[in-house]
Amino acid sequence: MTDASEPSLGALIESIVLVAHDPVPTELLAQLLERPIDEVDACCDELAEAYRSEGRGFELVHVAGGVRFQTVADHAPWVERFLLYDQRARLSGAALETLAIIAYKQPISRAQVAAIRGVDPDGVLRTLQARGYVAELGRDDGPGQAILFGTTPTFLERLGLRSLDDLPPIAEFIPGPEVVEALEDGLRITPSIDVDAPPA
Amino acid sequence: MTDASEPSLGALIESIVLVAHDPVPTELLAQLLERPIDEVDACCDELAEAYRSEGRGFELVHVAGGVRFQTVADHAPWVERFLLYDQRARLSGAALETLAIIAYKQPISRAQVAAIRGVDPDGVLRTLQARGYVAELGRDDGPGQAILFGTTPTFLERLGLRSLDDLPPIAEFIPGPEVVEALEDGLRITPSIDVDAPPA
Amino acid sequence: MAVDVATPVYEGPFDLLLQLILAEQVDIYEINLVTIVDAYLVEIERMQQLDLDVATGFVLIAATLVELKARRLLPDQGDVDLDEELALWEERDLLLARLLEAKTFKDVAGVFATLADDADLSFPRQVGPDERFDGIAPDLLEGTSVTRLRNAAIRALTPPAVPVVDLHHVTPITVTVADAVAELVDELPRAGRISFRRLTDALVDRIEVIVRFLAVLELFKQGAVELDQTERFGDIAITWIADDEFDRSAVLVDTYEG
Repeated sequence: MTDASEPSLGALIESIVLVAHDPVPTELLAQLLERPIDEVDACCDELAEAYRSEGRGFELVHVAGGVRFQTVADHAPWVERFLLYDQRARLSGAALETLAIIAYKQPISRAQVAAIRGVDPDGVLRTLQARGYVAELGRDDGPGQAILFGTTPTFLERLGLRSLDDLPPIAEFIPGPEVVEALEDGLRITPSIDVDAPPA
Repeated sequence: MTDASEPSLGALIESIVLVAHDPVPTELLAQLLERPIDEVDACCDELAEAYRSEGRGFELVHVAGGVRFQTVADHAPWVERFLLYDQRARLSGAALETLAIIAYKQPISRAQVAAIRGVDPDGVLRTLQARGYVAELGRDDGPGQAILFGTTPTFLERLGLRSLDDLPPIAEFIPGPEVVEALEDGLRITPSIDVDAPPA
Repeated sequence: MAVDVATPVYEGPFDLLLQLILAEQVDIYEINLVTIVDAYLVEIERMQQLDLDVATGFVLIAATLVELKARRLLPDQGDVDLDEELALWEERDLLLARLLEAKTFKDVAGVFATLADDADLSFPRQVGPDERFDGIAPDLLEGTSVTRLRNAAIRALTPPAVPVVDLHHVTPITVTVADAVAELVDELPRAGRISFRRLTDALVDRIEVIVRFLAVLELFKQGAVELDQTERFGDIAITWIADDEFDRSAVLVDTYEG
């Protein structure tokens, strides 16, 4: 498959990704291996496909802006048995909701998160920062100079996303007419006997 | 190559060895995967041969009483270029956490580190010692006379600290186990409406 | 009928309102407003230190709720001030928009949970280079800040949370008599003899107590328990009398609807 004097691009990519702690951007691979990025991208896809078709126990995936090796999902029970513990604590509902707001609205201040969630997110934000899912991006120009938060590459890794562009469009989540109707009904101004239509 | 419902032995070995920080003894693999050790040994040889013949950038080698993935020797120049270039070449998350535990809790034994991290820190401890960040401080007075570890002057120097007293305090951030759950769950409010709780 | 707010866990007034209106299908007229206003007050107190604007917005929303409810309870007076009426509509729309936004992100959180669970099944390789490359990066701490070390210590030293089944995104499960029977068949043999009051004192919802009572009667009918009530309206003692061979699946329960 490969000439001894000239290693194949795929084999070189394999070597580099194997020793990396974090996902390796394909731009970096292209630069280090002095090949066009398109070629590197295509080669990564070929490798991933080869591992899949050969039924390997590992896969090459794009995540958090780079490529990395990871175990195939089906093997989770055996890998967990080997690692003996669950490295990744599950995220609580509060943490997930806060992450959801920050992911779509970043950069965003604590007060803005509070206004959307209806609760002060201080404790959750600190947990998310300590876990490395959220980081301070800077400060607001406004008078209060509030700290602005955003998500990190660790967040993308945690969710297995390639980039923030991979997030489903927020429009998909806007509640449907039945929810709007239920809420409108729940917050009716007039008694139920009245059939007043709400103003346009 | 493999039935979807029953992963092949080779693929399972690949998964486990991929995430292992230290060479994995084939006895351990045999035990975890509930297969005879001869079969596991033969399978490892097959995998190694397959990678060789396919011209992969990694190889499966027997080293220090176990098997591990490593880059093929021919690729060393490229791997080195990556490691030199990669600004993120640094301690892995696991190593950094172990170092942090030792920094804040020294003197501390291997068993104590293991109890906190939930995994055997052997491999990581060796790396930290080899790098000169951690050293043996002495032995515990207790019955086991466990070796106690602590950080070195090199560690302080690299982090730009004058002394261990300069480490930022963490006590305020480490909650007791009873409040961790509450913290994780955010600031949930439990309604105080049990005005007529039934008598015990 | 006033609805008792007995949701065991909710997070702040938006969450509470959403749960009540969407999950329980009630309207503001039926809601016990005191609980909701209390939830607002708790949050307002917290938020005052955070941002006065946010806190003010909350006061406004609480006031809107009170106004909405008052309007529902009072008969139509006929002579409504048009300005006031419009202001109320405006406030109501604002509250509606807030709730819709909160609901949107709640649904996103559900998708995030699925993504995270899927991602959990794959373990990344984070081993790094082997010792042959030790000479390349003599200082692995280069670029590591003290803050990064501190955060690593916090991560490592924070005791793991007790795993909880997070039902946050699940609509409350309706308690069925069949479920209660299954619970009792598990619980009663261990307890031996137990009073009905003790058996139900952890329950919050009256409906749950009633369902348990029906389940006990069901087991009595099957001959699995003996009931003993020493005085009228007194506590009922329940004794498990079935043997180990008691066939749980044999307890077929009619589904009580409504």
